[in-house]
Amino acid sequence: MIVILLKGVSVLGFIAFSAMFLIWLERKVSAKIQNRMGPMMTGFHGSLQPVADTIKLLLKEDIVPQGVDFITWWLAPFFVTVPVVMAFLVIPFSSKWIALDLNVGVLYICSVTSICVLGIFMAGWGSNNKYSLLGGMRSAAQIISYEVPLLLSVLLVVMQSGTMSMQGIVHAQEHCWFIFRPHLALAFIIYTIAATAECNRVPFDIPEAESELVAGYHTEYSGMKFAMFFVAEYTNMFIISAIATTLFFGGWQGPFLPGLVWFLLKSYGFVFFLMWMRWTLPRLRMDQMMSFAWKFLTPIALLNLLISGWFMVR
Amino acid sequence: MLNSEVLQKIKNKFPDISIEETPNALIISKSAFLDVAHFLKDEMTFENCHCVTAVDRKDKMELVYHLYSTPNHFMLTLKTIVPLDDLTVESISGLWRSADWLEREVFDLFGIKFLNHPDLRRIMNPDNWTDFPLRKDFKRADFIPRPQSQGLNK
Amino acid sequence: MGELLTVNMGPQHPSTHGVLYLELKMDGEIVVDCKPHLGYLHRGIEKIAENRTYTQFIPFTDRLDYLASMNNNLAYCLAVEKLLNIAVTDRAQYLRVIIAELNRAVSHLVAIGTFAQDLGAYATPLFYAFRDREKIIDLFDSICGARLTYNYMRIGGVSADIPAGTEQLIKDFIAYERKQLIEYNELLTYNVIFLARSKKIGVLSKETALNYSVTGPNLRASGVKWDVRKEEPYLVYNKFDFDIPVGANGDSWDRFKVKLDEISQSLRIIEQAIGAIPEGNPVSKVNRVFRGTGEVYLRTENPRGELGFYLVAEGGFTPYRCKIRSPSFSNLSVLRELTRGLNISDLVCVLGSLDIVMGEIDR
Amino acid sequence: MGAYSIFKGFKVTFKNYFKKSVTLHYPIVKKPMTDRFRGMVDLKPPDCVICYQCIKICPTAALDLGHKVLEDNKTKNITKFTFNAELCCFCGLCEEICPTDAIFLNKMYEVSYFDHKDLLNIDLMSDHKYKNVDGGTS
Repeated sequence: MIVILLKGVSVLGFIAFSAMFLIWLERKVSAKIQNRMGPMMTGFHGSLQPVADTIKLLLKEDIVPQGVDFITWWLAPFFVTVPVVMAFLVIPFSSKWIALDLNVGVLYICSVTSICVLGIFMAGWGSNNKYSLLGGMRSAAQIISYEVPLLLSVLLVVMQSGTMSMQGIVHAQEHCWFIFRPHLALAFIIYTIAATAECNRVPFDIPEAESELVAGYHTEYSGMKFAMFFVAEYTNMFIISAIATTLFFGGWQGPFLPGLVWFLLKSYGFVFFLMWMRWTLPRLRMDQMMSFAWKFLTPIALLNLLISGWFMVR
Repeated sequence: MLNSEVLQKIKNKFPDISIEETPNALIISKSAFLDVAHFLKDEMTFENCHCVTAVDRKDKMELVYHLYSTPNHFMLTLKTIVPLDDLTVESISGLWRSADWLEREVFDLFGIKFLNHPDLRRIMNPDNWTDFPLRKDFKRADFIPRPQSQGLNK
Repeated sequence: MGELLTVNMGPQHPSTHGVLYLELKMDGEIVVDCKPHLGYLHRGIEKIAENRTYTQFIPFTDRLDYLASMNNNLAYCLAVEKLLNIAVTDRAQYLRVIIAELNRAVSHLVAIGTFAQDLGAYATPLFYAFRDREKIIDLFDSICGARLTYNYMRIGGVSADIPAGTEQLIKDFIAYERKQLIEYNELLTYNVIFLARSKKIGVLSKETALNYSVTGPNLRASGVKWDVRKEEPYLVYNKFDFDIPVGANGDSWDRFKVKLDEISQSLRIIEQAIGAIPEGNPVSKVNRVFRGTGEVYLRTENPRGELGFYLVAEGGFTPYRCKIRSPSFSNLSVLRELTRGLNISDLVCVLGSLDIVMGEIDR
Repeated sequence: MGAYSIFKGFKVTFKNYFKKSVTLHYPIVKKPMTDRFRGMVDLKPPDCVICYQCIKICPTAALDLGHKVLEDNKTKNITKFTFNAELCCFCGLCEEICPTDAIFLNKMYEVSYFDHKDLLNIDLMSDHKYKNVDGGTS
């Protein structure tokens, strides 16, 4: 009992810490890319800036806009945050550090993270704001379409390793990381694109599209509820990187350093790539993004699955 | 190209309208204005209506049109006089779409009504406002035409 | 078609470029009708002009197109000089050309940056553009003492000669900016997402552009080779060798590309002007009293199009009437035509590519 | 081809990642103002000859001057010389027109006050006209 509790507390602590670190990192990376300095005043090179932000958001008044669908509106941030936290259950930080090594770990993580879209859609619907509504609609369409190539690319990994357990997949990469196998490298590219769309980041940040929809589905949220969306977004980013690490980069495996360090290094490296992408690319349009998913990404993923499946059973 | 050439051509086309020529403008009577505008656009290559504005001459309103002919590199200044008791004029927004908003601006600031204008609303000031600020007799309690330091009045 | 959704875009919206209010009728995400409402920044500058002396009005022209204050100053001063027959020294003319072209580069840099921002390239191109803009702004700061509202041109000259060493700084900037322009091309212009977002979006045909009296880069993007600097040269523009960049299709990408090309053309003009600048006294003292009669319409090529000043003088110390024909005003009026049937994302793209400044639309 | 263009964009941002920051750590590092910088309106009272030129040229009537003639009918004395920073548009025309360079625009650019009333009636005759002296009144 106490062990489970400890695990839970450490996971929550890690989420909070990781989100804060990522927020700081994003600010610094964006500043560096844009030849700026970024936050400098709080702590060493602004390292305490997320703490200050958190305190500010915690102390803010919880504004309920007029005419919201209260229950939907109120529940939405939880629907976004809780699945992200739940996903941590099966992430193998090292050979020992895994809360629960489910034998259907991949399936679990994919299904749990799909719940997020519900929360986003609820937020858009309940806000009584047209921009939010458009954002929610866009989000629903986007995430559901990109789920397909995402799952297809993950499926290939499962086929290759022959197991759905996260640790099992890591162990299957003992000799060669999956990223170095050509068909899985393609799967990785598909996964990266789809996963970026999953967590609503540039170039697929269409649901929040600042220049079009002000802030999309979280336009009407402020204070702690906004913070929950924010934390969910950054944690989601970490989850995606963690999955990418586990499925394609050999998880916690690596020479010299302990498994946990390798895992975090790889994950944050991938996160850095996502950030780099965000500060480089423009945004796609809704219909372009949809047709990209259905007309390009999904067929390629299917074809990849088919051909490499054929090679596997041959 | 010169004003006089344009004038000559207009006179050839419309022999019976009165046109006054000033050094930099042609003044055309209000009633014939739309016909002349038609002629200028269709046959005289004045394809660009650069600017529409008005000048409040206190006893009358003067509408000023700047038409530009790209092939001839010539900016023509057309004027028409609108008497104060009948502040209406035919809209030319059917000919040049650019005149649409410019005429709305003139309507907003001077109160000259453009007949047959597709969407004659105030463009800058609120719809429920009744004043026309660019008229010379515009007065409001909170409008100080030229702020003066107190020191100058002594 | 179901019930139309009315979305009020603006006056406070991240990408309406100021306080523009667009009343959108939308069918889902498709814009059925887009009605611009203006006037949130209406300050009555034309009325102000009627009550200020000719010199006093110069600071107010800064507030028209606040991204290109120098060009506004220039247009107004040229109009007054033409009205009152005031001669300008050669050095002042060259200085004016250099300053005006520098300001054109500034203005286009902002236009490029904000357009990229509208297309969702988060802040990075904007910051790069502002980084380069900052170099010119610093230069302007050392020349006239202000960073946005310069009030530098005077009727009959400029307010001060450029400080020693400015020529070298400008030359350095030209060399630097030429390198940066390649970077912009790599980062944005030929980026596949950028192309997909802006190509064939908001196509403005030649005829529509002329009919709406669209001017400046927007007109040139539609394929009309027209530039007042070339066709009816004012100042000493006829002494310089430069091209007029022209677009092929008149879509948003062309409007963007024309602006990018115009920066390099401006750099060319500045380079030539710096080399040929004559000695002399460009300064015109401010304590001259002007009065005159007559009327004049003068337009210059502003970064956003043709800025016209129609001045009527009746002998007083102030203009009797001052009409400002602002380019953005006409450019914006075409928006309704362009955005019919487009996506809301494309609407933002078209609005960004038209590059409006509300300061001169509302005046 | 498309992927290559995206890769090029990545290259540009990556190159810029290692460039030096162009911004300053503002409140700690301050950029010196240029010689001609136009900050707040300032006055050297002894130099003023009470010619009213600045008052006349000011487009927004931000300056106000009053004087009285002393008993000998020759020397004039300034009774008040105030500056309304809320109206001022920092055009610098007063500085340009002043025959004795008595009125000038100083280098002060941090012009925020807690109470806007402090900006309405700045007495230019006083030595402590601006709270923030280290912005430089000279």
